[in-house]
Amino acid sequence: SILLVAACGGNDAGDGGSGSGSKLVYFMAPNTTPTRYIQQDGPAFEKAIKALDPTVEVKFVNAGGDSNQQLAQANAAIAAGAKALVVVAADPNTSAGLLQAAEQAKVPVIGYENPPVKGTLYSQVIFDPEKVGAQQATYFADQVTSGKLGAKPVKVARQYGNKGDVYTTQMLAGQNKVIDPLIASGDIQVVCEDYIKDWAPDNATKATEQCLTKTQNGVGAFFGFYDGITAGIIAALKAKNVKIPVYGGQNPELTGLQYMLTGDQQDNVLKAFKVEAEAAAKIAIAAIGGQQPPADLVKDKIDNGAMQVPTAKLDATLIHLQDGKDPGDAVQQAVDLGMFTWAQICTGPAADTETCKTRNK
Amino acid sequence: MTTPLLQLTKVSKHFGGVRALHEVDMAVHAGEVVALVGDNGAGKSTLVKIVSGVESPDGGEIRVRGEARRLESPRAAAEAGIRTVFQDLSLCDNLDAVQNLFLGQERYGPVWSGRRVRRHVMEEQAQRVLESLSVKLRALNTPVVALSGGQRQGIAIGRALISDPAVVILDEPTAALGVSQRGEVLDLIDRLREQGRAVVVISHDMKDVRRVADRIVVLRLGTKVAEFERGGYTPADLVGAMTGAHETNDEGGEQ
Amino acid sequence: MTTPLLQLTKVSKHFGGVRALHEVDMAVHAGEVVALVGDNGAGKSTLVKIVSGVESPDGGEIRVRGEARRLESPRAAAEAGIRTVFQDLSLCDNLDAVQNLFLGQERYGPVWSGRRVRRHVMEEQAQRVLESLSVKLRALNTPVVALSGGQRQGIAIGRALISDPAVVILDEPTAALGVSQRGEVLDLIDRLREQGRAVVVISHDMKDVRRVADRIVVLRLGTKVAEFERGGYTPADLVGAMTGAHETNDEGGEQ
Amino acid sequence: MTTTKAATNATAPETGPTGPRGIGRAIETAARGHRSIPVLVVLAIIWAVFYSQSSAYLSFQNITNLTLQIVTTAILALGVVFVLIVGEIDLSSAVLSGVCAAVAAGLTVNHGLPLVVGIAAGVATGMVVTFVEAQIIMFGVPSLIVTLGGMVILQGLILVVLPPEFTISVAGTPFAKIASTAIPAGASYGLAAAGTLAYAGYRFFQHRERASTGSLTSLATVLVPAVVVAVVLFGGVFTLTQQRGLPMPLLILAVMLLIAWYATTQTRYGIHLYAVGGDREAAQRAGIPVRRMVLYSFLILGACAAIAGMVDSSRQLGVSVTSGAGPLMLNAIAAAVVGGTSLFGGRGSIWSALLGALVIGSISNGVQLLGLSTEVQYFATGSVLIIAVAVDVVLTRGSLLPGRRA
Amino acid sequence: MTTTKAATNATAPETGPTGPRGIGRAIETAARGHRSIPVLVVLAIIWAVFYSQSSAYLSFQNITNLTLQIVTTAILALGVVFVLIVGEIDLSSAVLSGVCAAVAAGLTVNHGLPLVVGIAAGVATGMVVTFVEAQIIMFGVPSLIVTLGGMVILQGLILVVLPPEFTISVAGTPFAKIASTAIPAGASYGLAAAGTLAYAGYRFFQHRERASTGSLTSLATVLVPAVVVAVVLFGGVFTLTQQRGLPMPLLILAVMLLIAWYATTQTRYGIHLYAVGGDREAAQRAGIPVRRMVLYSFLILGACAAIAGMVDSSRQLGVSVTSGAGPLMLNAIAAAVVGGTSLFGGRGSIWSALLGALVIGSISNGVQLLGLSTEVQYFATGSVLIIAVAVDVVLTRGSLLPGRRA
Ligand SMILES: Nc1ncnc2c1ncn2[C@@H]1O[C@H](COP(=O)(O)OP(=O)(O)OP(=O)(O)O)[C@@H](O)[C@H]1O
Ligand SMILES: Nc1ncnc2c1ncn2[C@@H]1O[C@H](COP(=O)(O)OP(=O)(O)OP(=O)(O)O)[C@@H](O)[C@H]1O
Ligand SMILES: O[C@@H]1[C@@H](O)[C@H](O)OC[C@H]1O
Ligand SMILES: [Mg+2]
Ligand SMILES: [Mg+2]
Repeated sequence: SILLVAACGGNDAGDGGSGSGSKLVYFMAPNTTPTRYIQQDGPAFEKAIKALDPTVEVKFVNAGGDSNQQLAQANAAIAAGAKALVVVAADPNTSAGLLQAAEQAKVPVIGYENPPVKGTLYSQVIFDPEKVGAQQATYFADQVTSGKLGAKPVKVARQYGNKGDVYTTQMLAGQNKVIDPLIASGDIQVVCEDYIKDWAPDNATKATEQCLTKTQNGVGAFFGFYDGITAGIIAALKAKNVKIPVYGGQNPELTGLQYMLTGDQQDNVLKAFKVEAEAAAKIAIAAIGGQQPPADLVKDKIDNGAMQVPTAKLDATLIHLQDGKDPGDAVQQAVDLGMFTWAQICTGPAADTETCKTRNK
Repeated sequence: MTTPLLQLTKVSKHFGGVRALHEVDMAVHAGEVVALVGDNGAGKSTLVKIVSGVESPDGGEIRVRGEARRLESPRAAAEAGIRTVFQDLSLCDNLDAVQNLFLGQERYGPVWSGRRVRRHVMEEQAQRVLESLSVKLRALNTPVVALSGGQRQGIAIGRALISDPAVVILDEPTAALGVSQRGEVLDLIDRLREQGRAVVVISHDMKDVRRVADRIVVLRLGTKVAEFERGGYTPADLVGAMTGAHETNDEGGEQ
Repeated sequence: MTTPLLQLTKVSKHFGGVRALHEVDMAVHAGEVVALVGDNGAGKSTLVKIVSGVESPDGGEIRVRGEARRLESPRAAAEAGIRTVFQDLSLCDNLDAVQNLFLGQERYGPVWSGRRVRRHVMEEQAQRVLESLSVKLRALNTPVVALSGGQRQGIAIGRALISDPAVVILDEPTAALGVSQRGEVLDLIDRLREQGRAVVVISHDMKDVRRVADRIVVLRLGTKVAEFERGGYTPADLVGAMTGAHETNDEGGEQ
Repeated sequence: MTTTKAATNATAPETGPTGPRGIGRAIETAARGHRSIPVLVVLAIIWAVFYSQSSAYLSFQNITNLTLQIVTTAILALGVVFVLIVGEIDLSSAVLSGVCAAVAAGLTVNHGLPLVVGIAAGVATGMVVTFVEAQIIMFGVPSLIVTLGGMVILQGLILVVLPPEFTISVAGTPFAKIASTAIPAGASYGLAAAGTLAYAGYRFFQHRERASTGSLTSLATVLVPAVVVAVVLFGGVFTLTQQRGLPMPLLILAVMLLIAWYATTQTRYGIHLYAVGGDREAAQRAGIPVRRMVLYSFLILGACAAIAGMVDSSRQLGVSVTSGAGPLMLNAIAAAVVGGTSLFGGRGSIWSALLGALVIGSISNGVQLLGLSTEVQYFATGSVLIIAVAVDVVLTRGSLLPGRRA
Repeated sequence: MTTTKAATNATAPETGPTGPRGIGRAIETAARGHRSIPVLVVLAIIWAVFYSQSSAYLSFQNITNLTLQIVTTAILALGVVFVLIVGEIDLSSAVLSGVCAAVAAGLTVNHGLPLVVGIAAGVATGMVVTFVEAQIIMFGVPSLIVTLGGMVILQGLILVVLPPEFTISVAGTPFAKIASTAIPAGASYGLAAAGTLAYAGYRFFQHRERASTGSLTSLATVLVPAVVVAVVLFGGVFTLTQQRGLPMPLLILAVMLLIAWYATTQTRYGIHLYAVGGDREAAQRAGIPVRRMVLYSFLILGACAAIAGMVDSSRQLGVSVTSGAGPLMLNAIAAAVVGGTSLFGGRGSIWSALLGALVIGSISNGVQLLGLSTEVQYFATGSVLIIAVAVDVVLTRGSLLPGRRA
């Protein structure tokens, strides 16, 4: 990094942009999948910004899953005079070029969720994926040890995210911290293990079908990685008319909450985007104003390979079904966090559930 | 004089800087065979392509049965009753002999059957047409890529005849043909005349031309340089007009 | 008798069920012009393709200057000194006239220049070759798609001659040619003979065949049915052998 | 590349001048009609190999899995085959399938319209989109560009068509029935019987037709194919009804293949389709409405895309922005090519959609069943695909069948 | 589709029999050599439209951004052009670029080998992979299948080549210098001057060569192009050195284009390349080593993919499993086609890689700059791409240039 600073020392790229006085912030989504960034985080961020400072203008871009594109977008944003970039890295592992470009232009970057690595960040907001994985696993482990999933060893089919993704690697580390001892002790026997290409539901469906064939339906529980994957698992189970409990929701996606109401999915980890967006907004305002990140929020540090990034670590909430209780109680928390309305949730499979008849008014 | 079946007036065509045809006039009557001759590159095929709707002229007029027509596609030309054997044959290599012979003129069943092709009818008719041309194929379902040069040319000629066209245009139809096939095609041209069709034939073989043509139109460098009636010329006149050695015009005009 | 430049012994070729050639023998000596004649589909082009390395024979032997050769590709045939004008011309439509004329035989600079093509040398030579064939092009850099049928044939013939081959094979070289171009090609064949080359020419024009051929090989349905020496046959013999009307063989053999 | 020699040699056979006309001709006709046979052999090899590794591979359950897994690809590939035959290419139909599914599911699930209305709207959407694409292609813009641009536009369109939460769940709704309906064994056997009878009847009709013009065909040309069809149909129904009855998606695919087979091989339309793909200039000169044929192919593709999308989302129990994304597009094109359809137009049969999808699906199904590590799965999938087609190349070369050049 | 008429009419011009040979010929030569001109017009229109929406679009800064953004696509597209010209297709080179980058960065950064060794190993990897692919293609397996299978295998390979954490960070290492090196303004102007001189010199040499055989060419055929080149080079250097000097990736691209231009237009190799793509059978019959030409094209593609991958990861300061994934592959193919290269072989120039990448890059850059909503970005990107090529079609039709049929 010293090299790079030396290389650009004394150049005048810092005042890049049109020089207009407008306060422009870019919210840079990684992709349209998961949809939360274009559907929820982005709009919530804009709302939070406007509440804090109506003169700040927010623009959105979406990298279509391509780091290269995201680098181009960052350059375009800098050229357009952005005062701060809020970046959900399309691929954290190849985002250092973006950070370098921003650093050279002296535009602060706030990492959002998927943390850009190996470069200079103003700060980061995150639901720590390792922690999310651990939360999923802890609940799952409880079900195993409590005997709810039947005699041990419980035969478990695991489905992870895309192999090589940072998110997969970190969530898996979190899950494994909890699950590995149970495997070692023989409480859990992993009968199928699949990385799901692109986290795509149809790939999860196929992996589920093949796992059921291989084990002749000898699976005690499916343990997934996020709501898209659990949805794929559930589609396969429904088509085959087999009833096997599915764990490991996260995010959530609308379907994940719906399947909780229908009893098809056991749990979910809520990453309250509104909380995250508001935190990012506060930090962004500080960044534009040339101040330090707000100390009440940014209390931690994480090592991104280049520096200790001042970080706001946010707490995710695990919700789960409980025997004899209305699944609506669990899902209510997602509604309370403003993630989806009952009207949205009570469509499709959930429309006819008891919960919806009572809560969707 | 009767209205010609096909009449071209001052037809011109340029390709970029190349003047392929310059104000060419030509008329073909029913029951008449007109030969179009000229050196390589004289513009004969270009004229054929214009009359067949493959190329559009830059200028001039085309009348079919006295009616001005824009032959903007081969389909339009076919609808006007004009069928052509192209110099490059224009066969579809991936189709078989019968399919090529009937291409665009298939015999088919009612609409409710999805215009089901009546293959057996086509095969039967194909057999007859090819026999009449002395073309011998070992199987009617051979893809035309697998045919010899002469067999291909036979198919191309057969195609032009299969639907009773009023005007038949043959661009070097005998170039690849064997001795007997060539004889059949020349006889065929005579029969077409007898049937009252208008025939335009291009050939470099002056013997053939003299045998079949009622009238000969000579092109040179895109211009019509002479027109001879049957019996109204010597072989030397013909070659002279083509090569420009000496220029004659039986209408008395001069170039 | 001298060793023939090109000698075929019992060459056979089947396409699936089609017997295109059956145990055909043929020899061509230096300074000799052999005509290969036969009805459409007789197997002439198939024989040419075998000798040019385009098709591989099912059986038989090919000797060049007495040496048995497997002509497994056109490249191998060219290296053996055999150059061919194919019936379908085999030009690259996307290349221009000069590029086609020299295709595979470009004039180029040293290796350090990356075999830089010496376009000016090629153009100059092209000009001469085309003139000698009476082929008139309006520009040497015209892509060959834009040429007339005869102009294309001229290019194809020119290509076969450009690198002094020992054996020249011409599959219906005059089919698309005009009167004067045809004359030039026939003269050219005479010159090739004088230069001591071996020439195989296929033609359906018996007049041309009689004029140029020292020997005539007749194929019918894939089999050699007759062989005539210059002066040793009447036109009727020739046509008879081709069509099978009556069968002769000047070697005294019988079919 | 196919070397020149192979390309030239590998043209279809003719009977010898001396060969026994009847038999030679029959073999020849069989061979010409059955470019599919080498692909079937390849498929058999793939199945044997995977079966030797895991006996579960050929269990009833897995065969049912496999057939359901390939339906979407096969339906889309069917549309792609039409477009490839006329010498065009398409990159947008996979995303289009997602858009159509979103329209159909949106109307059915979120707006409560009857299922048929939803389906009709979905198909209409597909055909309108490909209609527009075809117009631009006929204007002269290469289809690669039009459909690449179309793909990008459709990626935007699906965001607009989907409700604000960008997903429609269809579990438990009538829409889910498209994929989950199963025809009971009894009815399925009835269908198989009807199919066999209809086929034999058509064959017999053709036989009579030929006889009327004095052509010699033996009754064997009716019986042998009819028996083959009967075995395939009844065998298929037996296998696939072991689980829960004949799945509706398979029936949809079968009907589509049947119609496509008739249209491409028995009608004037079929001849024109191949003519346009084989040599567009020659087709035009023969008076064939070239542009209209291209348009038809794209309209068929639009309908296929819509049906593929609806079947798929019904199976996945939902539509989202990822519907139609992923490897579906490349798989559909690859299926067509694996099955023997040429990228250069004029060559290929509609069976290539089914067979190619089966080859690709069998590989991915098997690789996943073996539970190999991710890397090894990638290696196996890629290499088996290449090897499968290489085996086909070898088989085709050794035979008299037309070779491949795609 | 291109209608038959257009295709037939749109062949290159000849001078009239009566036309003034000199001028006619010059115009004709210019037109033939400059199929690129309509694409340049299209580019100008795109720039004007975006500039009218945002003045930042044509700022020095954004032009520098744009040129850097397109480098990877352009380098890969250059390789793709070679493969398309010989009538093949490739789907694997984008992923291959990631694999090569992983190899090169791994050796340089993780194993501490010198940069040149890493780069050499990267290029070697690319060429070995495409060598193997070419062998299978020459065996007869369609290139679509070989490179699709290859792509899948390479997706597995990158997991193996990358270290266990699936990423290599190159920030601050010598590897980062590939992209970050900038040639100071002075030296850059020197390069521009050298380039102009070399070009003028070559032109003059050709002029003398022609004169020696008595052909008439005026000195204007030396001067006019030399001036054009000078303006382009000096203008480019002026613009691009406004920020931090001439970026190394651009220099790499420029050198590659230069070599490719010479090879394809001035050498025997170039003629054979087009012959093989134009009519493989005819090329074979003319004695051209068709298989070897196909192999060469794939080797060139392998080298281009490696260079593209290394430049790209040096720019992004890291390699990961997503390197070479995403839209890079389709963009590279689309760039070639937008620039005028045919998917059917035999047509296209190496400039199409640069111009096509510029068109695609300019659209995506502009759309991003405007900060439109996601849907609208998709709509704009897709439609502008189609419209751009449609405009090119109109311009080409109106002129005497060879039409497009891709
Ligand atoms: N590739 C092929 N596949 C199948 N049959 C072929 C193939 N090439 C030629 N034939 C058949 O072989 C026979 C001989 O063909 P060939 O082209 O050699 O005849 P030819 O003597 O040149 O005739 P022509 O005078 O018409 O050019 C013909 O019946 C032809 O249909
Ligand atoms: N598409 C085209 N583009 C440019 N020039 C063309 C085109 N088609 C033909 N020409 C030129 O127009 C002139 C006339 O060509 P045409 O094919 O009509 O000649 P032709 O009389 O048929 O000759 P041939 O006897 O050799 O067949 C030739 O100089 C030819 O090069
Ligand atoms: O990266 C994504 C992550 O943010 C989400 O939580 O789970 C799905 C992943 O695709
Ligand atoms: Mg002509
Ligand atoms: Mg022949």
